[in-house]
Amino acid sequence: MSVVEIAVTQAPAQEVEKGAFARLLTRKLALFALVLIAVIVGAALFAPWVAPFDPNEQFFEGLTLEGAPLPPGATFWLGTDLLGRDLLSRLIYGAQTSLIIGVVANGVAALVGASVGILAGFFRGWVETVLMRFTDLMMAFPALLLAITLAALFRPSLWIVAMVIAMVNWVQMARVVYTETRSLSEREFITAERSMGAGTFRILFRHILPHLLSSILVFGTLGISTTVLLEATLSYLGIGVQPPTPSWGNIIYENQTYFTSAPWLVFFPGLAIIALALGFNLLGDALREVLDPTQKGRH
Amino acid sequence: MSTLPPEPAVPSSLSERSSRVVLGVSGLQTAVATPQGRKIVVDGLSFDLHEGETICVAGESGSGKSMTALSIMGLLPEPMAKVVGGSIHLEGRDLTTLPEAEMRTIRGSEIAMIFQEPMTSLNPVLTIGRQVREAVLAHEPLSRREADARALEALKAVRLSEPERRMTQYPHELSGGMRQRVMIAMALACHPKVLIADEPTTALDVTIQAQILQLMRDLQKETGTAIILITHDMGVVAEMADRVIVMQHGKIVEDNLVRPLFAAPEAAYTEELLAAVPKLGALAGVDPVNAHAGTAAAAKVLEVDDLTVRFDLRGGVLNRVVSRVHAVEGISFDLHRGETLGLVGESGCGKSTIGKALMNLVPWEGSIRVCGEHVLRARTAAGDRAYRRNLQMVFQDPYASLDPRMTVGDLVGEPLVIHGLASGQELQDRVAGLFRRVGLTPDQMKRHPHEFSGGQRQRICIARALALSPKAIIADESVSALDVSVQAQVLDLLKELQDELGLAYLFISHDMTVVEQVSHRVAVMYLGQIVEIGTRRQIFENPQHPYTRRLMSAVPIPDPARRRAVFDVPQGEIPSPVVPIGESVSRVRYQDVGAGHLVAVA
Amino acid sequence: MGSYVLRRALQSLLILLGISFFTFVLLYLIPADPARQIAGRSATTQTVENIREQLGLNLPFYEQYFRYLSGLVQGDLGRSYLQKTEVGELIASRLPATLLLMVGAIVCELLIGLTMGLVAALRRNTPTDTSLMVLSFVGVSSPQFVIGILLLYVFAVKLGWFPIGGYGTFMHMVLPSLTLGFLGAGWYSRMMRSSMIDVLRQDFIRTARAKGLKRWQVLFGHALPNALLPIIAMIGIDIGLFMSGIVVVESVFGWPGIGQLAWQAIQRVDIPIIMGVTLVSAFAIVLGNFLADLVAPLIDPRIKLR
Amino acid sequence: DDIKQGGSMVVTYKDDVSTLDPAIGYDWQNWSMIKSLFDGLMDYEPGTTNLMKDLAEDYTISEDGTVFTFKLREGVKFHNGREMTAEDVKYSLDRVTNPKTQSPGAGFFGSIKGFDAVAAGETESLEGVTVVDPYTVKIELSRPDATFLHVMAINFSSIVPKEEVEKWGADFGKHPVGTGAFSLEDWTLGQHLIFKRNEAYWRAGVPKLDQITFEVGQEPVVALLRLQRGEADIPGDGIPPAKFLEVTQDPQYKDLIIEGGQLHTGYVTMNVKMPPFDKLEVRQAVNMAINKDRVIRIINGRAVAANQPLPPSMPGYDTAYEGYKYDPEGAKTLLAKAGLGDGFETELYVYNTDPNPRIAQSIQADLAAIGIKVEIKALAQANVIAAGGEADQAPMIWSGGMAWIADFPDPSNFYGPILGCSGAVQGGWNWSWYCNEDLDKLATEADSITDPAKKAEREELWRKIFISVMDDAPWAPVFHEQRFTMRSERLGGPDAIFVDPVHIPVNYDYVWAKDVQ
Ligand SMILES: Nc1ncnc2c1ncn2[C@@H]1O[C@H](COP(=O)(O)OP(=O)(O)OP(=O)(O)O)[C@@H](O)[C@H]1O
Ligand SMILES: Nc1ncnc2c1ncn2[C@@H]1O[C@H](COP(=O)(O)OP(=O)(O)OP(=O)(O)O)[C@@H](O)[C@H]1O
Ligand SMILES: [Mg+2]
Ligand SMILES: [Mg+2]
Repeated sequence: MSVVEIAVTQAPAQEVEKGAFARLLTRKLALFALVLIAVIVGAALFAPWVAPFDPNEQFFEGLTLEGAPLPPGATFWLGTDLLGRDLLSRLIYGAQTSLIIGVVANGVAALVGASVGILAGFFRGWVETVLMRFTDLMMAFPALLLAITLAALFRPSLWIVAMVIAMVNWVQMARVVYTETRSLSEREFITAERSMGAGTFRILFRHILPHLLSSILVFGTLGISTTVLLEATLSYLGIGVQPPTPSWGNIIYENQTYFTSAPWLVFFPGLAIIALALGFNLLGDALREVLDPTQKGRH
Repeated sequence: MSTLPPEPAVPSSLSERSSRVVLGVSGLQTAVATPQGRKIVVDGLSFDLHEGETICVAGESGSGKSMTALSIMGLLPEPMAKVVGGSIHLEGRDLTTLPEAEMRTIRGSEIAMIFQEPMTSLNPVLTIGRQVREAVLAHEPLSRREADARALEALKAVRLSEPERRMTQYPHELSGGMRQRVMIAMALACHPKVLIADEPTTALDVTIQAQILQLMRDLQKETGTAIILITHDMGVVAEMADRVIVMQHGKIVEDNLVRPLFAAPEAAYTEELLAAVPKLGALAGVDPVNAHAGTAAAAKVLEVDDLTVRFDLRGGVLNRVVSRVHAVEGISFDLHRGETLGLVGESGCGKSTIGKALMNLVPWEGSIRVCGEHVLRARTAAGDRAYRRNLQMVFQDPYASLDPRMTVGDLVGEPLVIHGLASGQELQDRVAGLFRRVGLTPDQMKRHPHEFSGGQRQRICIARALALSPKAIIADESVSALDVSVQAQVLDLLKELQDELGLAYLFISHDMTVVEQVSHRVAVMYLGQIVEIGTRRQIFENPQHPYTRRLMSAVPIPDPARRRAVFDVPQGEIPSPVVPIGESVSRVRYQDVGAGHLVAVA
Repeated sequence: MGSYVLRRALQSLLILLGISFFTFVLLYLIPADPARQIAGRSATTQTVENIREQLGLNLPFYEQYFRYLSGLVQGDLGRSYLQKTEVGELIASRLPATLLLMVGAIVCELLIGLTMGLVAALRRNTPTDTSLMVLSFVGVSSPQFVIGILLLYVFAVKLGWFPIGGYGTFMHMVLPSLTLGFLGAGWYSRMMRSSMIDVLRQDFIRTARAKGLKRWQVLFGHALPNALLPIIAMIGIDIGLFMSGIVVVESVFGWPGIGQLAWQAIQRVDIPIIMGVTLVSAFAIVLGNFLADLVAPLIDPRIKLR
Repeated sequence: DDIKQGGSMVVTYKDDVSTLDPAIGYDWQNWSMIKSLFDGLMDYEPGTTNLMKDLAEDYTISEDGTVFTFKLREGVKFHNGREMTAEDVKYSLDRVTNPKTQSPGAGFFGSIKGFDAVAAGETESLEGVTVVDPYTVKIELSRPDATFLHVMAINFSSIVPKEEVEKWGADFGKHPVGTGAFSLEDWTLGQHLIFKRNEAYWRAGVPKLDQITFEVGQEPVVALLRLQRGEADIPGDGIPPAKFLEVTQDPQYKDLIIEGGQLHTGYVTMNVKMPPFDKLEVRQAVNMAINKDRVIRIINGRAVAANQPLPPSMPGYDTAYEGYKYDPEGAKTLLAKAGLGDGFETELYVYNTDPNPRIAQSIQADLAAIGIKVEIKALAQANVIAAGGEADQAPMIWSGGMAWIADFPDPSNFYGPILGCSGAVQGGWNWSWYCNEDLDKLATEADSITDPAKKAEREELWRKIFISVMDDAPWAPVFHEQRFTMRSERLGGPDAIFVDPVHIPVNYDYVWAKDVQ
């Protein structure tokens, strides 16, 4: 959604952008992606109105007499979970958490990672040493242990998870961006920019960054899935959203061992995560294609 | 499925030559996709290429020459560009409809091509040796060792110094001309039936150019190769062509044998083109004038003293530095306001490196002063900016030096934005103005670099350098890809700016006639050192150093009547600037042969 | 180059020191009493006190840390609190399995991921491309536990092609490697696709084709080396990801690796094991990235090591 | 008796076996393994909680119940071939109480004379243990202890050979040598352990199997798959919840699943030192609010509802007691009485492995119904235990996963550490911090009744203690877990030994293989 807004507000200012956005809208996959994202964001925002049931209500009729959850059916469209709660409602409410983690926290991580990588790759010297060794340190840092300690020391909250994720998840992005920047900054057109007296930031953001876009996009969107799942692990260790608050990740996590007997409990939340990540990826991909100079034009 | 190849659809139009038609192009139409829709860039092109024949294609920059070549090779950048009409017949097969798998067997072995831009056309991460070897292996069942030998031979044939070492180097470690020679070596390695050479010698000095042209002739004699030579150098056309095709706006305006064409051009455009051809010695006896020489401001814009640039070469298991390229060795010269210093010299002798050192892009030693201010290697951002405002460079390889993701309008406007000189509408207007001045139209501003022809990109780079109105410009082979009429136009522009603003140029070029035309003073370089420096008249009318003399004599003359049967090709060991670690090169000493005309003594 | 390696080695040592310090701090802060853990539920306060003293847990923080460090310098990783075994021995007995799995997984993800990415790039914007993309998202979005069990169920239980977990032969390695590899393949395929698309339209690809090279030669000889750079960086990263993701796969497949050891140790606050495993995996990660940095200039000669 | 010896079986476990040193091993996984490798003076009849003599051929107890004289069996050999003597008994007891050994079970021996001196490190020899002759050992207690024979039956009192302990030092746990029915053949860290039949075992006809392989590191779900395919024989961790309904409802496995009780209670502790749980009404309200039947349903009915701390098979269990009935309305009234009609917020700590967080959520929902807003803190085991050991950390803890399984089948074991004043200290296991001096006195009194004839009297005393505890309601007992084990078709043996209440999970010594019959 934010992507859409940015594009819209910038449209009048820059003609090219407008063209790009207009072209974006002509792509079927991009439209599909926008719809996917809109649906998920809508679900998150309007959960109380959209969800058929209270997500935390443990229905008496939500379990069989032996205590097994119900498969998808007429009352509970997507079935119930192991406590007899309505899965659909839980998924709808869970969208909030998952969006905050997958989009916001992951977004911050991506931003941090890209910045660190690009700075280290471009400046070399001590900047490189400090930043990249710090990245190594963070990568090797026992994140789970950190989570456990935080969990035991602080009141669990979504924001701690978001923070932990933002703290540990930027390193991969930093590594890849760093390696690519190292190569890019030796390219001749960057040399040419330098010879014109272009400032560092101009070179970095106007000339190097666009070339990194595809890698950033790949990592950013795949990061959605991994962070949503990571959130589940962290909740499990006690620092994230705590039961009964649903999140897609923790629904999967709670139920994964049951997936041979109650596959819907893993399948639907899995689908939701894929839809979210795919939505952003398709959109990003379409955006990239639209912005790709070699792909514009028609016969 | 007949076993006999069918007769070419289009019979030969020129019947004086009785030999076989190897390549028949008829009604070729090639289109590119643009946001506005399809645009035809090659329009109804027809010609026949006979065995052993050389056709030179000349014409306006951007007239579709490269597109034609790519169409024949089946290497258009699909799906953005494609052949939309006509046929191309190679020995009975229509290449426009041939499946890719079969096309592959034809490329390299039957038709080979030398691309216009050598930097971007070589794979940056593979060694030269590998890239040449591969060309051989693709079509001949040789062992790796044999292929290596062949590759080495090919590199020797194009007179690359230290070919063994070059085999292990990467493209970015070679000079522009060297890369071009690698391209040539790759194309020639398999003795193709048809060779398409797109501006193959633009980055070569005239002596090596002569060598390459000789190589092509030899090949033709031995194997009957037919050659399509795309060039704007009318001297080369006169030397090489059997027939000449002149193109403009995607169409053939004239197709004629070389002598009649030079003697009595039919098309008005041809006439215009020939008229614009500069001739060596045309300015003999005329003193160059510097409009700013008299003013007090005739200060030195550039003072270079004892400039030295060396590159480390690594090798061995430990990847230690084993030897050094003494690319630039103790160069000193000054450049005054309103003056053009022509810098000529053998390919790979360090000309571009001087430029890069002046721009502080490679590590260097010595002293450089721009407008009296010392350039320091360790610099502050602000000081850096100021000196770069005064000094700009046009890089030798225009395509590689343009950010492919930006529109050319933005690229040209970039320096103005960087130095905060213009913005908004003013910026647009100034960029549009620059476009017009280099012969481009402002409506092209929204396009990206890959949508332009080689010559057009070169002009974009010039426009970019001019944007800042610096005090001095280093122009590295900046007009080499321009057809003579556009070239003349650009040179006029440069001259005009010089007269108006007192711009100084360090004009690096291989084209001696152009150098003669624009330079006030000329420096001749050889193996990283200046061997002769003096005023234009001193150098051109009284060349002293043997290398200078050789250069002069190798310049092709744009008159088919005076075509040389054999080129004067230097023999023996090719000198190299690579020196093992610990050794140093001996510096030349200069002798003043009169009025500041310095010549190196051995 | 030589000096670069030396410099990096020193820096790596510092990183390891830093990691050991931070981990120690975390373990110190964590509200769980190792002495209590060892003593068990029926122990008297006296017993707990004894244990605490013997392990030096009553010492001030810095002293505990220096004790640990001085042991470390002598190659002594300490003894597990609960297992009473030398941590070095515990790790040594499990490290080979983890390394083996890692190699298997990297091979799998490279094979699967790069192929998928390559095909997707070549069939750009076709249904093939889209389905491969969905597949790669399934890969990264599916919990490893689920994938592991699924593979196990289908290929081991139902089809009987592979053993149901265990360790020893090549056949044992296939399913766990695939499980780990499937996740990584998702990453690699997306990465590969995007860098391939960028590379394939470069001019030098045209040159390669002009030489008449076969399609695979162009792809693997010319395009791939240029697209490989980000992939190399990822292999370094992967080692880090494995270290955290390996727990689940190891337990599903009964793989005697370091992940399970670490997990159990964390649950029980067995500090020497946690420290040991953290250091070993940190070493692997640091080494992986170091190698990636060393290899990068070989892949792209324009990069210089400084 | 007509059962042939021979064959082997495979037992799988998720966690690694930590140690096989009987002085140290204290988790339910190595508990039974150690029992098969070592013997003590006393043991229990297979499949029951009835004490029987083991290495002690006979014993006598003095009138006042403070002197135990054990007569040892002759000719019992350690796995290394040496004969076990009274010296070894003394050595073993000295060793386990020596603080250097760091035995978690040292506390069990507190009643032996001279224990305090050893525990304080003043001496290395227990004054109360004396070797009378090579086959007789005398143990004097400082106070009467009714549980002492049970203590002699727990793993910590296993007899170990001095020379082996000294040879291996700290690594004895990896190279155990005892007198047990099996000896350790091979231990590949992280992979498997192989037990081999002790040919020279003194008890005739035991063990039945030639070999047992313990495979570790196996996910329970996968272990079950392997069992179904005949690759494993016993899932050491039991039937995983995720598979429970699947296998129990499958007629194919009907005969292979064995159900048994265990000495277990799952309960919620309420910290009586933390408001508002310092109010009796509040604690009672919680007891009444929990819908135990629903909780049991969530775990697929693998338990019976609990209303008191003691499990039903424990002596002292009060069958007549009805406890607090499920009554949300009544609970609300009680809350209102306590001045908390609007409810309150609190935290429930829980160990983070399935099904505990789920059970906690069920309880959470129940409490929410009476206005108590509970935040669940699902943490690693060590963290929950640590929180419970602080006076002001955890208002409520769900005991599942760490719950009390008796060390020996005696009610006293359910009181002291978890409900008595001695446990209500920092780092202790009395997480409700309930300390009732009067009850403590009664408990001491009960434990001093050593005369077997007065068994019923003692039981009655304990019954009273536990019901009194329930009146104060520091706990909300929720259920007693039933044990469900599965065995492969190949294995034979009385059902009871597969759910042995003491040899948890299985009494390996008495299992036999059908395929060698
Ligand atoms: N992708 C594209 N989109 C739009 N126009 C294009 C594209 N590619 C090439 N052109 C245009 O096609 C024309 C023919 O280009 P071509 O490269 O064949 O010129 P050329 O004759 O080789 O010129 P030069 O001598 O300067 O190299 C040029 O005007 C160029 O601007
Ligand atoms: N990065 C580099 N590493 C190693 N050697 C280099 C590097 N750059 C240039 N050289 C070498 O320096 C020498 C001079 O190169 P330079 O590009 O200055 O030549 P040039 O005079 O511009 O030639 P041309 O006319 O062919 O462009 C050549 O021998 C080249 O191989
Ligand atoms: Mg061209
Ligand atoms: Mg050059």
